[in-house]
Amino acid sequence: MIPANAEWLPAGSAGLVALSLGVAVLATAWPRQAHRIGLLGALAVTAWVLGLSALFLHAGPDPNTAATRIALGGWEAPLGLMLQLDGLSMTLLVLTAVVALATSLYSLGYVHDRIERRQFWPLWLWLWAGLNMLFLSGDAFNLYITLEVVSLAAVALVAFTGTAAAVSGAVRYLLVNILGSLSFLMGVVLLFGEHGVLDLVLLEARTEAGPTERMAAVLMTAGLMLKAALFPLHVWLAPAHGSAPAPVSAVLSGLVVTGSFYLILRLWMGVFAPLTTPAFGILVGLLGVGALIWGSLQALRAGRLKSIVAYSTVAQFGYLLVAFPLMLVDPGAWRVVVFFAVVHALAKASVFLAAGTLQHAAGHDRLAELGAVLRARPRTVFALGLAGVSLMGLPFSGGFIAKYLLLEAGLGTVLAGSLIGVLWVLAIAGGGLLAAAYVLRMVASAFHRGRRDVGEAVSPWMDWVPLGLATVAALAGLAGTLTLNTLALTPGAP
Amino acid sequence: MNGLAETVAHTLAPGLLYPTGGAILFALGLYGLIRRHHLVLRILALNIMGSGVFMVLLGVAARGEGAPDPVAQALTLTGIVVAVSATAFALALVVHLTRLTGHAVMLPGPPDDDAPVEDISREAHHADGGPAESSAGEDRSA
Amino acid sequence: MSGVLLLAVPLVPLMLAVFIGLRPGRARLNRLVPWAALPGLALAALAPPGLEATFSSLLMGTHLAVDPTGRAFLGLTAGLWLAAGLFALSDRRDDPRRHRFYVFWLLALAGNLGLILAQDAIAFYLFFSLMSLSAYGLVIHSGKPEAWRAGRIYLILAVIGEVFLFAGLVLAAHAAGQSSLAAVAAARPEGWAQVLLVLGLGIKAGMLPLHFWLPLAHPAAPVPASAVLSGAMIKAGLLGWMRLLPIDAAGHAALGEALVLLGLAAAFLGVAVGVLQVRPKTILAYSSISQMGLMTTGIGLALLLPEARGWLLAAVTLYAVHHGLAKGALFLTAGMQRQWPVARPARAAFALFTLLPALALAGLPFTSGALAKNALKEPLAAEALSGWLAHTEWLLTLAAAGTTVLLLRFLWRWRADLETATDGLDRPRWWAWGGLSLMALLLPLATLLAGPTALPLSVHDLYGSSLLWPVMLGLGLALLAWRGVRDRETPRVPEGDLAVLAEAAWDSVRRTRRRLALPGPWPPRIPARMRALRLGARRRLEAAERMLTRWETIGLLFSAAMLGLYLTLLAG
Amino acid sequence: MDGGWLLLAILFSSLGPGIAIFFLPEHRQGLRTALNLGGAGTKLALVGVLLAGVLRGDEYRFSLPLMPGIDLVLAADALSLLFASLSAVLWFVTTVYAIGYLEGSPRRSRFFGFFSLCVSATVGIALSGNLITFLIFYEILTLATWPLVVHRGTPAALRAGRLYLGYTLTSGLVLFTAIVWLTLLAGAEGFTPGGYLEGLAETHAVTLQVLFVLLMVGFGVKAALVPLHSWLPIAMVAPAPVSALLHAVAVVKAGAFGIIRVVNDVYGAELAIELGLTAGLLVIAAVTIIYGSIQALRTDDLKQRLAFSTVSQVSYIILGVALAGPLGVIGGLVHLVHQGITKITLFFCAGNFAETLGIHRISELDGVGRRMPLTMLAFTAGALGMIGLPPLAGFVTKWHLGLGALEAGMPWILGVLVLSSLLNAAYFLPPVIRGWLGERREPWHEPLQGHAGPTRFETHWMLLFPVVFTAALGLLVGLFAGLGLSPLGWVSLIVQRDYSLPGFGL
Repeated sequence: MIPANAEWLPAGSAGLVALSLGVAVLATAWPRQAHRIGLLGALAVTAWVLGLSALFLHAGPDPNTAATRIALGGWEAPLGLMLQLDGLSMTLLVLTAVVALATSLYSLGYVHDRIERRQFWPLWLWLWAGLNMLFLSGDAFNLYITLEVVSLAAVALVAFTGTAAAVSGAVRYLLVNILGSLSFLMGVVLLFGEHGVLDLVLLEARTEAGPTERMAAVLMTAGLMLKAALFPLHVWLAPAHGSAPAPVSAVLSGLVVTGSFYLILRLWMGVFAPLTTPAFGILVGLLGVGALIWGSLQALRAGRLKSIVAYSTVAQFGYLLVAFPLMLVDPGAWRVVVFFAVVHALAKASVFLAAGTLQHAAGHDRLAELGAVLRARPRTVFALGLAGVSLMGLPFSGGFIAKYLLLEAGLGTVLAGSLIGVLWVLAIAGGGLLAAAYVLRMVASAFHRGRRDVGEAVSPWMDWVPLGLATVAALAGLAGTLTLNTLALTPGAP
Repeated sequence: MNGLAETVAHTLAPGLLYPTGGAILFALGLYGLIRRHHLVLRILALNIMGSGVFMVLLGVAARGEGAPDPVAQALTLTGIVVAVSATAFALALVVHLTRLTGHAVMLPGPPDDDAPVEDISREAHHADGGPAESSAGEDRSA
Repeated sequence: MSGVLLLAVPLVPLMLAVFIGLRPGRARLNRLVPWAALPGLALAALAPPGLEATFSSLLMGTHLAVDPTGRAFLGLTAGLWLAAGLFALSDRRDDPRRHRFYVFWLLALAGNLGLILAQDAIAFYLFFSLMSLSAYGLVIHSGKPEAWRAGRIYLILAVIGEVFLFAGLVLAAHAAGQSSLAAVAAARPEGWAQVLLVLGLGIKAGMLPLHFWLPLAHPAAPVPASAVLSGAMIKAGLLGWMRLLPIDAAGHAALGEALVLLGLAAAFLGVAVGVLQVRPKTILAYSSISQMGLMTTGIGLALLLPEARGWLLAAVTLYAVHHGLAKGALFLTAGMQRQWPVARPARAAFALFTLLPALALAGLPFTSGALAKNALKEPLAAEALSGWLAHTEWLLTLAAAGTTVLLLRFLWRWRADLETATDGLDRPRWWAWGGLSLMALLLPLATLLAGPTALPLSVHDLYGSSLLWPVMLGLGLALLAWRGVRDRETPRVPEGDLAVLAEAAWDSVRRTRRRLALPGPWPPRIPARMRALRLGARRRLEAAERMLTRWETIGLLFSAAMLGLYLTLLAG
Repeated sequence: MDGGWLLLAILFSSLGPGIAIFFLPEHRQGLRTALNLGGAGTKLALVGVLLAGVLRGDEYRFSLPLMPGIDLVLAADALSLLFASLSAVLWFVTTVYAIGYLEGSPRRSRFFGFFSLCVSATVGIALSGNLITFLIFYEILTLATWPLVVHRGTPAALRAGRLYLGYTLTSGLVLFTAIVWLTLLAGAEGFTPGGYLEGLAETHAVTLQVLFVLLMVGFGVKAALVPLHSWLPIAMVAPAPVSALLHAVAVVKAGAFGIIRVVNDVYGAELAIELGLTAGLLVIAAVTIIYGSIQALRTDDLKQRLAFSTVSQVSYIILGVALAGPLGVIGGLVHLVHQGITKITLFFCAGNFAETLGIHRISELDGVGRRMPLTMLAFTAGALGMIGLPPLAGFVTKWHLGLGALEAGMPWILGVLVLSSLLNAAYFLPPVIRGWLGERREPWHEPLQGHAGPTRFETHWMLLFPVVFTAALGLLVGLFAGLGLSPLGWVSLIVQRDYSLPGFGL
C-alpha cells in the first residue's frame, strides 16, 4: 500500500532533471539574460528539490515505498535509462541545492562583468544540472555521461579566468578527468560484457566475486579516485583551485569531488559489495591516513589561502577513506560517511567563498600579506573561523557530530577486536588537530595587532553569503538525526 | 601442432581478439599520456585509450553468435560522441594555452605561492557598487 | 544581649581601626585609641559569671564566653592596653606615620581581647592570627633596618606558629569531633596534635628554643608596643596552653616534665644571656623570656600534679597578671628616660614608679611578685616530686635571684642615659606609667580581698624568707659583677642569640631564591634552529608535492593504485 | 522537558547579547554596554529564579536529540547551580570591570562578543546534564577563550594563544575519545549522584581505569594539573579581565568541575576508591599544590605569581574531591566558589595596579597602599584568604580539607596543606607588606591609560567597584559560612544528598 503522495515522486525526480536541464539550456540560448535566468532557476530548482525531499520523507519510513525508480521514456531496464531516487541521492540533491544556491547568490556579487556573466552562468548551470543527473541516474553508462558533463563544465569554469595558470590548471584537470572517465568507462564495459546489463540494481543482483568484476572494480575505483582527488591522486586539485574563481572552487571542492566519491560509495555498497576483502579495506584506510597527513602537511606549507583550503579538502577526504574499513566491520557506518561528506561540503564551500571575498578585497590571496584585510573584515574572518570549526570537528557544528559518529564507529571496531582499528581511531582523532593547525594559520593574522585595510569594496552578497553558509554548516549538527533518517530510506543498503 | 592451431584460431575469434587488442591500446595510451609532454600528443594518447575502450565494447557487442548486440553499439556511438567533444574542448584549451605561454606544455604545478593572481571580480566593481560602497564604509569605520 | 556585649569587646577596636584607616588625620579619632580597650576592661570587671553567647552563623559556629581564667586575662590585657595606649598617645604625638601605628595597634588589640573570649577553636585561631599579624606592623613601625630585621624574624616565626596551631587544632578538632576548646581539651590531644599545639603556642609564649624573636622585636618596637607585646600578647600563648593542653584529672607526665624542663631552662638562660646585654629594652626582653619560663614551669607542674591543677592554674594566671602589669610598667619606664624631673617630690615619685615594678618582679615581700611566687610554689611543698623534679621548688626560688641581677643590670644600663625633662613633664605618660607601677601593690590587695575561689591565699603569702634571700643573693652577685666585670658597650652575646643562626639559614634561602628566579611570564619564542628546521621541512614538502605532480608520477601512482586494489581484492 | 525554557533562557541571556555585540560597529559604545550589562543582569535574575526553584525541589530539564540515542541535555541540580550562580555573579562583576578596563581601546566589539560567548559556554558546562553536552560546551569554551587570550595581538599574545590552543585542543581530543568510548560502554547516561558505572565494575575494571586516566588528562589540562599546567602562566599576557575570568570562573574551573562530575556523578566515589583511582588523583593534586606554590615563590611578576597560585589553589578542589569523603568533598566544592571569588579579586587588583600606576612587578609595589588604599585592602583580603586565614573564605576550605584528610585517614594531606599554607604566606605576604609598609621615594608616574585619569576615587570607578565588591564577598562568605545559603551551607546540602550521611560542618 503506497501512500498517496509517493506517486508524485517519479514525476518529481524526472521533473527535477528536466527543470535543471531546461534552465541550463535556456541560459545557454539567451546569454544576455543568463544571470537573471540563473538566479530564478537556482531558486526554482532549490525549491523543487526541497519540495521533493519533503515528499520523499513523507513517503517513508519504509525505504521501498520512498525510493523510486523511473524508466525514462518508458524503456525499462536493461534497455532504458533509469533514474533512481533513494535516501542517498535525495540527501546529496539537497546538499547540492543548498551549496549551489549559496554559490549562485555569491556569484551575483562576484561575477558582474557583462561578458563574463554570459560565459559564467550557462557553464555553472550545466554543472549543476550535471550534478543533479549524476545523483539521480541509475545506470552505469549514464553515470559515465553525467560524469563527463560535470567534468567538462567544471574544467571550463576552472579555465574561466583565462590566465596561463588557469588554463594550464584546467588542462591538467581535463586530462586527469578524461583519464579517469575512460578507465571508469572501461570498467563499465567489462561489467556490461559480463552481465549484459548496465542498470545498477540489476548488476547488483547479478555480480559475484569473479575476475571480470574484480578488474572492473579496480578500473572504475581507480578512475573515480582520480576524479575525487583521493590521495595520492590528488595533485590536480590545488592547481585547479589555485586560479579558479571562488564560486567555482567552492563547487569543485564542495560538490564535484563529492559527486565522484558518491559514485565510489554507491558502487562499493551495491555492485561491488561482494568483492570487498579486509585487505582492500585496510589499503583504502591506509590511503586515507596518508591523505590526512599529507593533505594537512601541505595545507600547513602552502602559502596561498586557496591552496590551503584545497589541500584541506585532500585531508578531509582522508576521513572518508578511513571510514571504508569501518564500513567493512559495521556496514551501517556508510550513513556516517555520507553525513560527513555533506557537512564537509557545506563547510568547505563556505570557506572557499570567504577566501574568495578576501582575495577580492586584497587583490591576491597570499597569506603572508593578507593580514590587513583580515583585520578589517571581521565578518568574513568569522565565517572562515566558523566553517573552520566545522572542519576541525569541534562543537557545536555538523563536523562535531560527524566526527563523533566516525569515532564511535572506529572505537566500535577496536572493541570488536580489530587491532588496525586503533590506527583508524588515532587518525580520526588526530586529524582534527592538524585541521585546527591550518585553520588557525588562516585566521590567526586577523588577531595580530597592525594595519587595517578593508581593501576593495565587496558586494553585500560576497559579504554575507559565506557567513550564512558557514552558519548552516555549523548548525548542520542539529540536522544529524534528520539526515541519518533520510539516508536510512535507501533500499538494499544496510 | 593441432593444439597450437586451435589456440591461434580461438585467439583470433573476435570475442577474445577485440578485448585483448582493446586492453593493449588502453595500456599504450596510458603510457603515451605519461611519457609525452606535448599536450597534443597527450590528447592523442587519451584518444587511443578511448578507442581501446570502444574496441573492447565492440568486442562485447560481437560476443556470441548471431547479430551483434545493438545496445553495445549504441553505447559505442555515444561514447565516441562524448570523446570527440571532450577532445575538441581539450584542443581548444591547448590552443589558448599556447597563445598565452608560447608552447603547448603545461606549467609545473602546484601553483607557486608568489605567482600573481588575476581576479576576474576586481575590475568594474561599481557594477553593483552601491551597497558594496555602503558596506565598505561601515567596514572602514570598524 | 550578652552576644552584643561579648562581640563589642573585639568589635569596638576593629571599628575604630576601620575609621582611622579610612579617615586618617582625624585628631578626634586618635584620642579614642586608648579607650578602645575599655569595653574589655568593663566586661572583666562587671560581667556576670558565666556570660556567654553562641553565633551559629558566624564562621562555622562561634562561641564566646567569659570564664574565670578568661576574666583575669581580660582584665590584665585590657588594662595594660589602656595604659599603654595612653602612653602611646603622647609618645606618638609627633610621629608622621602615627595613623598607621594606631591602626595596627587597634587590630592587635582586637585580636588580643578576642582570643581571650573565644571558646571555640576557629574563633581562637581567628583572633590569635589577627593579633600576631597586626603586631608585625607595630614591630617594624620605626622603619629602621633593625626594625625590618626584627619584623622579618617575628613574622616568619609568627606564620610558622599560625600554621602549627592550625594543624594542631584540626587534628584536635577531628579527635574531639567538634571544635569547642573545652571539647578539644577534654579529648586530650595526643602525639602530633599535642606537639603542634605546644610549639604553635610556644612561639608566641617565647618558649625555648623559639624565643629569639623577643629580644629583637622589643627593642625595635616603640615603647608602648613593646609594653603590650611583652605584657599582654605573649600571654596569649600561655592562655592557649591552659585552654588546649590535657590539663585534667589524669594529668600528663611526659609533657609536664618537658615543659618544666624547658621552663626552668628558659628561666636561667634568659638571665644568663640577659645580663650580657647592653640595651635596656633587650635586657627586659630576656627577663620576659625567663619569667615566661617560670609560668611554663607552672603549666608543666599542673600537668604533673593533677590534684593541684586547679590551684596551679590559678597561680599561673595570677603570675601572668602580675608579670604582665610589672613588665608593662618596666617597659614604660624604659620610655621615661627623658622625663627625669627637677622637683624633689616628683623625683621621689619617679624613683618609686621605677623601682616598684622591678622589685615586684624580683619578688620582694608585699608586692604582687611575692604573692605570685608563693602561690606558684605553694603546692610543691605538699606534693613530693620524684627525681630531679624534686628540686623544682628550690630552682624556682633561685630564679628570683637571677631576676634581681637582671633587673639591676637593666636599671644600671637605663640610668646611664637618663635626662632631665627640659620642657615640663608629660602628664599622660606619667599617669599611665604610675598607674601600672602602683598595680604592683594594688594587685595583691585585690587578690586577697576578692580572692578567686581556686586560690584561697592569705596574708602570710605576702612575705617569707624564701622570698628575701634570693633578692639578697641577687644584690650580692650584682655588686660583685659591678665591681669585677668591666662593662662594655657591645653585648657579649648578640641580641636574639639563636636568631643569628636562623638568619643565616634565611639568607641562604633568599640567595637560592634569587638564583632560581623564574624568567618573565612571556611565552617562549621558537628557537632559531627550530624555525630553520621548519623552513627546511616546508621546502622539502613543496618539492615532494611537485614531484607528485609530474605526469610520470601520476601515471605511476595510477597504475600502482590499480595494482594495489587488484591485489588486495585477490587477497581476500 | 519541564522548565527547560528557563535553562535555555539562562544560556541565551549571554549568548544573545554576545552575538548581537559581534555585529555592533565599534563606536556604538552605549548600546554595547547596555547589551553587556543587560545580559549579565538578566542572567543573574534567571539564575536566582532557578535557585529558588531548585530549593523548592522543582525539576528543570531540557533535552534535544543530536544523534540517534544521544541527546543534548541541560539539567539543573544543586551542584550545577553552585557553578552556575558563581559564574553568573562573577560574570556580572567582570563585565563591569572589563568595560572600565577596556574603555577607549580598540576591537571591543570582538572582545565582548567572545567574552559573552565564553560565559555562555561556562554556564552551559554548569548546566550540562551528561558527558557529551559537557564536552560540547567545554570545547566551545576553548574556542571562545582563544580570541580573548590573543586579544592584545602582540606576538607574545599570539604565541601564548598558540600554546593555549595546543594544550586545550589536544586534551579536548583525548577527552572526546574517552567520552565516546565511555558512551559506547555505558550508553549516554546523564550525570547521576553516585555514578552509573557500577555495572561495569567487575567486567571492565581495567578499561574503566584507563578511561579515568584519559578523562583526567582531558580535564587536567584546563584544571592546570602538573605537568599539564604550562599554558596557564603564559596565558597571562591576556588583559586583566580575561585572566580573571580564565582563572576564577571559566577555563580552570571548567576543568575542575569536569573532574568533580566524573568522580562524583559518573564513576561515583565508591567505585573510584574501589578502582584505586582517587589515590592517584590525590598524589597529583598534592604535587600540583606544592609545585605551584614553589613556582609562585620564584617569580617577581605579580600576574605570573597569581597564575602559579591558581595552579596550586585549583588543586585544592581536586584534592577535596579525591578525598571522596563528605568533609573532603565539602572542602573541595566550597573551594570552587571561594577560590573563584578570592582569585578574581586578586586579578582585578593586579589589573588596577597595572592600569592606574603601571605596576607589574612585586618589587614596585612599595607604598602603593597609600596611593590606592581600597584596592590594596582588597588585595590584602584576597591574599590572606588565599593563605587561608579566618574569617576569609580560604580558611573555611582549608579547615574542611584538613578534617576531610583526617577523616579519610590520610594525615599526610594535612602536612601538604601546612606546607602549602607556609608557601602561600611566603609569596603572598611580601606584596601585602610592601604595599602597606613600604616607602616609595619617587612620585608615581601616573596613569598610562587615559581613562584612569583624575577621578573622585583612586582609580576609575568601574575598576574600583568590582574589586571592592568581590573582596567584600570573599569576606562575607567566610564570615557567615554558617548561614544556610552560604556556599558552605549549599555545598553541605549537596554532599548530604550525595553521601546520604550528615555532612557535619565543624
